[in-house]
Amino acid sequence: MERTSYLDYAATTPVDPRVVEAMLPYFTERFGNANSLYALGREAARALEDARERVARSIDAARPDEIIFTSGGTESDNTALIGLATAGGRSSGHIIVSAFEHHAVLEPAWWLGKHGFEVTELTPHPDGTVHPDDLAAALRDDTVLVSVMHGNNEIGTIQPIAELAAVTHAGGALFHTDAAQTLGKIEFDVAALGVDAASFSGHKIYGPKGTGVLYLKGGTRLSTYLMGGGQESKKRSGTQNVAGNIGFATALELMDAERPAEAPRLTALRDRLVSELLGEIEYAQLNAAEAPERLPHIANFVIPGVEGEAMLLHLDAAGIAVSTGSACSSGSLKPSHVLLSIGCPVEFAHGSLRVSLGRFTTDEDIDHLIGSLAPVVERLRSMNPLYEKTVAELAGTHE
Amino acid sequence: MERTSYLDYAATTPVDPRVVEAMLPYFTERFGNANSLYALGREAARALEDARERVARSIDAARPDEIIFTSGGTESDNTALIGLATAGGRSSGHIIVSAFEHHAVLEPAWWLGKHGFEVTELTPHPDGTVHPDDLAAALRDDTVLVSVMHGNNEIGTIQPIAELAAVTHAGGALFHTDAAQTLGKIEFDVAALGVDAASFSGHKIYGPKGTGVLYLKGGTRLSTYLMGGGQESKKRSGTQNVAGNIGFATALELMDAERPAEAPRLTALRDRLVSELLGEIEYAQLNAAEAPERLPHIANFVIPGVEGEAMLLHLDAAGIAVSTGSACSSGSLKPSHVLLSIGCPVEFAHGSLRVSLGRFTTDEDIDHLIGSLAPVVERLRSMNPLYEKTVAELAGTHE
Amino acid sequence: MIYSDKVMDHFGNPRNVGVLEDADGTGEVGNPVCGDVMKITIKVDDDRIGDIRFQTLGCGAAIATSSIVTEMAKGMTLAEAVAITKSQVAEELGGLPPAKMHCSVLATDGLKKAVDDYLVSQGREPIAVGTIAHDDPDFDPHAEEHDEACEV
Amino acid sequence: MIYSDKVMDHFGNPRNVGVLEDADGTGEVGNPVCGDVMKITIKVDDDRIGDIRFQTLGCGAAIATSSIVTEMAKGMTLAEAVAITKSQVAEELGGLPPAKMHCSVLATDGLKKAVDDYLVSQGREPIAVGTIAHDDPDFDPHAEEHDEACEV
Ligand SMILES: Cc1ncc(COP(=O)(O)O)c(C=O)c1O
Ligand SMILES: Cc1ncc(COP(=O)(O)O)c(C=O)c1O
Repeated sequence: MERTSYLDYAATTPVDPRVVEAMLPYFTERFGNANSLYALGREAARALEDARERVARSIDAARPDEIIFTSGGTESDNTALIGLATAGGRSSGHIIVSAFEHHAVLEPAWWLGKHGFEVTELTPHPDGTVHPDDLAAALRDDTVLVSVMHGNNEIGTIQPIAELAAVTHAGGALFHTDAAQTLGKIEFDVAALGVDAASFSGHKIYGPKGTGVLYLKGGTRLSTYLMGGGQESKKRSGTQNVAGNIGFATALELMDAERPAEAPRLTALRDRLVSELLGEIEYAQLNAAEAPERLPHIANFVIPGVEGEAMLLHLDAAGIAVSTGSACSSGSLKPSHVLLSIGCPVEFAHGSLRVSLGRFTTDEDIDHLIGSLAPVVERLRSMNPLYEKTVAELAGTHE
Repeated sequence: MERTSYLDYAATTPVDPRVVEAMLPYFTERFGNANSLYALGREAARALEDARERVARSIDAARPDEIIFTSGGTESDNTALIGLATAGGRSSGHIIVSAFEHHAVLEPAWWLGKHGFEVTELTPHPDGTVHPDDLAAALRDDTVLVSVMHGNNEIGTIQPIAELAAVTHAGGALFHTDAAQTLGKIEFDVAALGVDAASFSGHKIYGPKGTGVLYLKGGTRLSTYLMGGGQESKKRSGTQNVAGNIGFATALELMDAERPAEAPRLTALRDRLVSELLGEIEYAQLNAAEAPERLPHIANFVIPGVEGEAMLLHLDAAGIAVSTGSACSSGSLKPSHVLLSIGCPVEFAHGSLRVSLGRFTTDEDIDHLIGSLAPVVERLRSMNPLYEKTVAELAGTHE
Repeated sequence: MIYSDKVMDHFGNPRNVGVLEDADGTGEVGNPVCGDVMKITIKVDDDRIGDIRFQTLGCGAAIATSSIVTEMAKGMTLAEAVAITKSQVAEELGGLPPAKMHCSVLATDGLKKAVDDYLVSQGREPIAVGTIAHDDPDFDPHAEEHDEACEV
Repeated sequence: MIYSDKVMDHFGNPRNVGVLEDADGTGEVGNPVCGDVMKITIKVDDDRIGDIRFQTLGCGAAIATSSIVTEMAKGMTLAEAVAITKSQVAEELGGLPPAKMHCSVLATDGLKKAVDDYLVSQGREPIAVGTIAHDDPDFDPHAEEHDEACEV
């Protein structure tokens, strides 16, 4: 295969070599258990606490112990949803999540819905955002927790978290945000946003898979999710992944250091991608095109008359890695719950394309995708028995 | 500092350089998300499934999908206890655990005890084993789950798992074992033991921290603990830690390959340690000395008239890393629940010493410990205002 | 979820793509809301499938199963063609991921419909009616799919 | 949990270890079941602590707080000595991990007991009685300790 272009940074990122470098000594030499009292353990504890402080500094946490190291975005989300809802032994109440959350938030919310809690799913607007007014209307006296993601992983729209958190607090509930896609990509400041809890994932920021962080504002009660030896100030048990957590902190610092140059670079690449793709592919549309704010690195398209997986596999054969916006990139027929939630028709949701850019994306990658996509779409449309009908309908709706 | 001797392999192990080597490509080059359809994702999926097969082979699992990758022993234990007890929506029933389980088992058991279940804690015998007869007597019609650890992490005694599992099955319940300390150290064969579930931890076998496995026998119902994207056949969500899981599998294979030589080597080192330490330190005793079977690498002593942490810190100053058998090596005053459960008097439990050996332990390390321990004990006893009284009592009981 | 080499071959180089202008029978199954639609056209020669073409909107497995079923059917008697099972299709492709097994029904159903369409046009009795999953109001092509990991 | 350098210094090189043979006052607090016991002996000179020695069975913090309290007390008037608080002890050591704060009570209690023992032996009024935590039936030295990680 000639050129390969990785354009799925929202799915995962390579670990930056500088991050690997920072982790390496903690595998073999500085391998102590951070809970052990002797020198090797103290060295590990110091490195762990240093990593915690670096993460706290990056997100402007008030205190290092507001940073809880976890095994990833999923564990952070599960812990936040279930741990906050059931804190202090609470076994009922109302929680609100947006309908286009990641399943790592939706599933625990649904679990709570089956175990004594009531769950409201807030529908985002077609511009891909959750409106504070809608949240205000959904809040109830017994609402205990609201969770709305910061940047959506499929369509890249950014939610007005500060307003949503303020509305939530006015209603007397706690506010959690899943910021797995935003950390490092745009400014993330817990103090400015006013959130009580936030979830992050290492492998989205050029850190290792299997690492994550839950930010939990000091004084917020949480029922522990992983129970045992009482590590992480009794908030998350399990021998700490010292190397991984150092990797997380290092990766985050690199994101912060490079963001001033990287965010505009990615934004420009993305904007060129959007305009060229829409120009090149007949009937293609940008999803949530009216979004007031979007992440620099994600663009999601509907390509009518084409099925997502087939498109993805042909692009793969051309050396291009992208994802279809479908909720289940690998297996399910179900169209993306995110696209459906913003009003995308089901038959179009099956033909979505998510392109996500990152540290190693160049203009050539964009050219590669644009150049390869047109013939793939052409070919798949020519094999689509309904394509003429689809075009007729599109022509109808477009006039 | 001159020589340093790491003698706390039961707390954690260094990652073997061969394991690091195996993981490295999966950080930077083969970084794909194992759930992505394109080539990079398929490569990751293949590596992940290969790791799963290697683990399945090592423990003689019937099928690779009986292996669920987790973030560590703690998550495996939490998932097994809560996931098996509450499978299929069950919200009450009786569970049995041994009193000297790790807190990663005890805490979830106690949590179940507060959420509709009844919990029996089986007291082990002074020889450090849980007797099948006691289990048979404790089983009830409504017992749904029994969890007894394979090798105890403090005193190293091995439980008769095959008998315990058989008794449990005769009573119609499921059997889980925490084998974090035994995997790789002695033969572990799920088929021969007949367990329904077993927990393992990567950092105890020269693999990376933050990795673990839950073995779950095919067909066994489990309610998911970490919920979300549905990875690991919907049994454990969260983007898989491909590098870490490859590290786990590689580490386990190395343990298997080296065990025929390593187990007798460690046993001999340990036996020398025991006899020399008991000869050198007046009134010292080996805990659970009558155990029918013990792990090759763990020995736990009571040193009357000495407090554990103080002993540990003086040994640390001499370059020796050991642990005190106290349940809370770093902070708590509480004496070890393990030692108390086998009948060790509280005042002696405060003065326990766990020595655990591993891959890089040599005769010199044992000499180093023995040579350093006597003056430390001497010094601490001379500072103990009650030492004469203690000796008088010991003399009384020993006659 | 990984496709076999044979699936990838039939997906990347599908055989018998298109529409027969002077088809003797046409079968169309599926629904864009479900994400897959297949249209099959056949020429019948002496009660055998003389020529066959397909068009499919759908995933890799939908296209590959469509392609292989046209290859399998060509030259078969009509009775043989409608007897092709979804497991035979999957087997012929070297297996399908469990989440994709429903796709082989799409292909066999399309073929069955085309055969019956021909028979009915000839004033003969349809032979596949009753065995076409897509005609069953309770048929849910998604039923088997929920065993794969999702969001990335 | 990490001890400060000063704690480690006093633990590794404790000052004033031992028992004064001709002590004017003796204080003993703690309990082997709790894991720490301290015995303090003092010589009193003109209502000041003239000489002082301690013996302690206990963890690093117990030994370090014992050692520093003897240094702090030496030369103080009896009234000053019994007024030493557990926070002063912790502060003098450059801080203690939260789980170990209870150890500083052991040291101040031992000192208070020794002073009162001397006063009572002189037929005078004890001055520390009522402020000794270990004499309070509700006192639980473990109360503050549960904020540290455990098993390794
Ligand atoms: C928005 C969002 N939340 C949560 C997750 C889950 O994170 P992890 O894969 O680290 O478990 C992801 C990524 O998969 C994500 O994009
Ligand atoms: C017996 C036992 N179970 C569980 C654990 C917890 O494993 P992990 O540290 O990987 O969470 C340990 C080690 O800490 C252990 O020794």
